[in-house]
Amino acid sequence: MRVDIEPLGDILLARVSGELDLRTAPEFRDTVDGALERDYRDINLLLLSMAGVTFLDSSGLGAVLGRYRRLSQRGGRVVVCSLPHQISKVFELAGLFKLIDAFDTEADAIAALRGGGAGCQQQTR
Amino acid sequence: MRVDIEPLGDILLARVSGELDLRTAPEFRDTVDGALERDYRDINLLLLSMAGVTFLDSSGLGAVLGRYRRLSQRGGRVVVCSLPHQISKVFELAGLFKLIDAFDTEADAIAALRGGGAGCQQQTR
Amino acid sequence: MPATNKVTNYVEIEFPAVPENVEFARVAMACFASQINSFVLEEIDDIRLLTSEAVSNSIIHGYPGRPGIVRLRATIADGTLEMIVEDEGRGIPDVKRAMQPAFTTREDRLGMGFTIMEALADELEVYSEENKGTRVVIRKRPARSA
Amino acid sequence: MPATNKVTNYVEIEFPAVPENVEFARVAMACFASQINSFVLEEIDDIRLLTSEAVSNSIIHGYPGRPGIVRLRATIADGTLEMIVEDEGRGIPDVKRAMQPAFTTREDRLGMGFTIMEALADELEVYSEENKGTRVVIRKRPARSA
Ligand SMILES: Nc1ncnc2c1ncn2[C@@H]1O[C@H](COP(=O)(O)OP(=O)(O)O)[C@@H](O)[C@H]1O
Ligand SMILES: Nc1ncnc2c1ncn2[C@@H]1O[C@H](COP(=O)(O)OP(=O)(O)O)[C@@H](O)[C@H]1O
Repeated sequence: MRVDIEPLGDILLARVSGELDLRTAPEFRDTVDGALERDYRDINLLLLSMAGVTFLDSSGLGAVLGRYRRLSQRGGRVVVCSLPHQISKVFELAGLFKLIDAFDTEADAIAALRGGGAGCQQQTR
Repeated sequence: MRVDIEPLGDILLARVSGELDLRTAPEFRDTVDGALERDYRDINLLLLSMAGVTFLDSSGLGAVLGRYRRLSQRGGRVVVCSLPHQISKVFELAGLFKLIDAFDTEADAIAALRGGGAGCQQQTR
Repeated sequence: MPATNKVTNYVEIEFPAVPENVEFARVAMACFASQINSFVLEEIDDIRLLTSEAVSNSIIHGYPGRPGIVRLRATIADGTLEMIVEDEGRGIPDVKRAMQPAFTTREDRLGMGFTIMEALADELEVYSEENKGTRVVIRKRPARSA
Repeated sequence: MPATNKVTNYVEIEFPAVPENVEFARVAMACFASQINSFVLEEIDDIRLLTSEAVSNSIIHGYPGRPGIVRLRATIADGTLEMIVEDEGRGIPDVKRAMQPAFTTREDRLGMGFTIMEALADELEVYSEENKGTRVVIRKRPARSA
């Protein structure tokens, strides 16, 4: 599991790759929370770009939802994009798309975050 | 494991790929022997091209050596080419290069088989 | 090789209940399941997910903050994969309730593990006794038979 | 993550002695061994080969033409991988002789299995008793420690 953090103005882009499970979820949480609370305290829009995620289970979903809850508390927002088919299926099964909007590409997600759209360009699942 | 057979005039080219072990060795043997004894009885030069072999152990080596012995008995010859590093290492450890010549490419091997060379263009290991 | 579908084969695996071993369990089950040739790639991915959910539950909930052992038994018979994931941990007082969507006893979790397992398995059985342990039985057949 | 090198972890695996399970054993051992981060890819390949040779021997020689069970136990301690491959099969009457290059009791084989294992393992121990079974102990450390 790997997280690459890149600030894009008012948005924090986190590109996640590898396997997000019980073992790696704490590292994911620490990296993202560390960036949001230490390096980029003024950013409260988080985009999780997941094209490189090869596995994700409910422990991984829990880590994603944890970031959603934290940012919601401070008036922020979390969206995801570029979900591989199997990862999208796990989000769907767990009902996470009811809380977290998903987009096909990073560009779509960034446009929606900046436009404040509610996610009508949501990824076809 | 997969073997693709292609006759090149006086040479039978067998391109092997996948894992050659205790489970797959019988299939390798049957395919190659079937070709040599049924479809191409007049060919007695065999080139095993192994670029696609992802695993080979001493059961796989035994299957290669078995073809060598069969063809030697009828005055033929077996050479190998395009060995991935790990496969070459197994041949080396088992001392098989003392019996079977190895070449870097299919072209090198074909030239040597046609020229009747003893394998001085042997692959650097 | 349609013959493999009639072969009965099994593996039994035992390991300590630590997060490091969840990936190992997934890889082992995916590899074993692929002996059933008619499983397509997506079904093998489902088996990875089923394994991950059941084994993670034994680690987190079965042995919270203490060491323990997880046992995995997978069997292939008549083209069906059966996986049994077992711990000798804390057990579940009310299985029916535990299996409801969003039910969890740990607030950092979703409570969707069993829901995901029910969606992906052809059959799911959960046996549990408090302070004795939990056994999860998962059966999965290829959608397209060979 | 150099910390993993101090963790002690293990897996125990049991399966029927059939050729279908050799690949499973290789994949399982390669995946488990990769918990030692300082193993490079070529060393993981060596572990696949070591596993394949030892497990194949139990299947072919331990239980020739009859059913049987192979047990595999792998342990990580102090950054070293120890693998034990065990059968309750025919056993080896003269281990020293069996380990010599080109010695084999089956003419379709090379007799190079033990030679390959000796070359790739840091330590190789073979215990065997006729009609009781055979136990092969293999130890492998990363060449470059973390
Ligand atoms: N192996 C187990 N041992 C003890 N309790 C378990 C076990 N598996 C599940 N449970 C209980 O069932 C609940 C629901 O499990 P699950 O649906 O997988 O969601 P989650 O793991 O997110 O809590 C858990 O919160 C736990 O209380
Ligand atoms: N697990 C085992 N049970 C019984 N005999 C064995 C076992 N492993 C090895 N042997 C004996 O040792 C010999 C040499 O083994 P090895 O070097 O692996 O070569 P090969 O498998 O090609 O014969 C075998 O031919 C067999 O007689």
